[in-house]
Amino acid sequence: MPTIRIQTEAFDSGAEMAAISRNRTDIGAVASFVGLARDMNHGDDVRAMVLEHYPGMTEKVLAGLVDEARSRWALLDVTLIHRVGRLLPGDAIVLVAVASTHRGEAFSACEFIMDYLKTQAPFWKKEETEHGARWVEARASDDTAAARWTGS
Amino acid sequence: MPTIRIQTEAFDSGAEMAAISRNRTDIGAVASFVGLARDMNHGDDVRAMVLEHYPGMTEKVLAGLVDEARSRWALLDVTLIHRVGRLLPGDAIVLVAVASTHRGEAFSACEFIMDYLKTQAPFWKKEETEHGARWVEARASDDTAAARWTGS
Amino acid sequence: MTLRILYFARLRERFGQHEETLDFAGSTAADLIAQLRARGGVWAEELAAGRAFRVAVNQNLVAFDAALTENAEVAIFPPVTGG
Amino acid sequence: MTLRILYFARLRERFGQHEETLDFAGSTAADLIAQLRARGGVWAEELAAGRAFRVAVNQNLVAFDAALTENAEVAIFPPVTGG
Repeated sequence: MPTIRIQTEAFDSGAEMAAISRNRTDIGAVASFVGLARDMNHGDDVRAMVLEHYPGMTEKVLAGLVDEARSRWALLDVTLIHRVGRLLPGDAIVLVAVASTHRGEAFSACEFIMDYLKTQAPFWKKEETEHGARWVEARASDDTAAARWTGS
Repeated sequence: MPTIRIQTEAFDSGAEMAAISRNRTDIGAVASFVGLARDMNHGDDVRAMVLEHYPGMTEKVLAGLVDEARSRWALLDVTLIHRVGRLLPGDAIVLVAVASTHRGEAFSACEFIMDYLKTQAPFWKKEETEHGARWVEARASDDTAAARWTGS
Repeated sequence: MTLRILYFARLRERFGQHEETLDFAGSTAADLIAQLRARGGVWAEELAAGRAFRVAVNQNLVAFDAALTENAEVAIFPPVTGG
Repeated sequence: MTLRILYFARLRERFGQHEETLDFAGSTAADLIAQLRARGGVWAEELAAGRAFRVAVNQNLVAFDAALTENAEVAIFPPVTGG
């Protein structure tokens, strides 16, 4: 039932979010997150970014994250889409939408999936800036965010 | 800059969520929540619901919630739409979409606005069930959720 | 003082009115509730101690010890259930 | 044993290759890292102690003491930065 896609094509985040509850009357809450490519990072103009991934492992990790979220919370549906390849500022990189009966589960599961995706899923970003191309470094705050979900 | 609307007309939650980041390249994160009318509550079929509100105070409370969220977190934009009047199962009742540079602020602000809206904004739901109409009772879990944001 | 009183949702239905203008000799929201409760019947029942209801003065939620002022708009309603 | 080794992102670029097949006489991921580091140059630099990189065996993230097995697919890459 969950939708998981890794794709080079752009996606319409509004349409994807609306689709999760279309023709259903049992969903009370949809929490969603869209991560977008920005035109600025660490003070430099970013003209584009290239997202590399590890085909095979990526699919496995994302499916595992969604399964883990479904085992922790009572979810009615999950959509997870991640782009790879070359993206321009303003493009949606990732979408996570979680449907549930009540909002608490939907919010928690959505944030959990994003936190784990950020630290576990084998994607890497390379930014093209005015000073040349550079690989984005992992942020310590992402490890901190993911650590919230362990041992609770 | 924030969009706040109270309306009897249905709204397109996907289109509203997509609109918040359209033609912008400075937004890195959009967290959003959609609350929907369900066909079932406390074990009874719900055929429709009517949302009553307190015109004047509602606008004031929602604007205050959004201002408070903007003072707590660095937000780039907020959209808050709440329907009133008669709704059918599957209809979107409320949409909160929050745009920010990073995801932490967007998630926190979105959840904060929903938690406070649930306990502070003067809306009341009346459900039409097979056993007649009944006013929805406030949930203690909503007070608990709102209390998380005080004293932190 | 003169007050404009508004009722919403279940209280509006039970009291059979949405709005009334009232002559009020007390000073706080609690005094007003006591005056309304003294009407007996559904008023005494819905506004009994221990029943959950909220009071807003001039569209701000207040505690029951809040002072009321001339021409205030006072709203009395059940705990809210939107969203 | 024979291993298939994959490199991603910055490591792929620095090492100038995405994939290689390697004869390996050790037993753990740490042994493999030591063998690669012994090549010197960018290998010694990028895989130095204290540098942040991750190892996956057969597409699962592992700790450096994980045992490697015949024909395993071992991937070495920087901390991930998707989303």
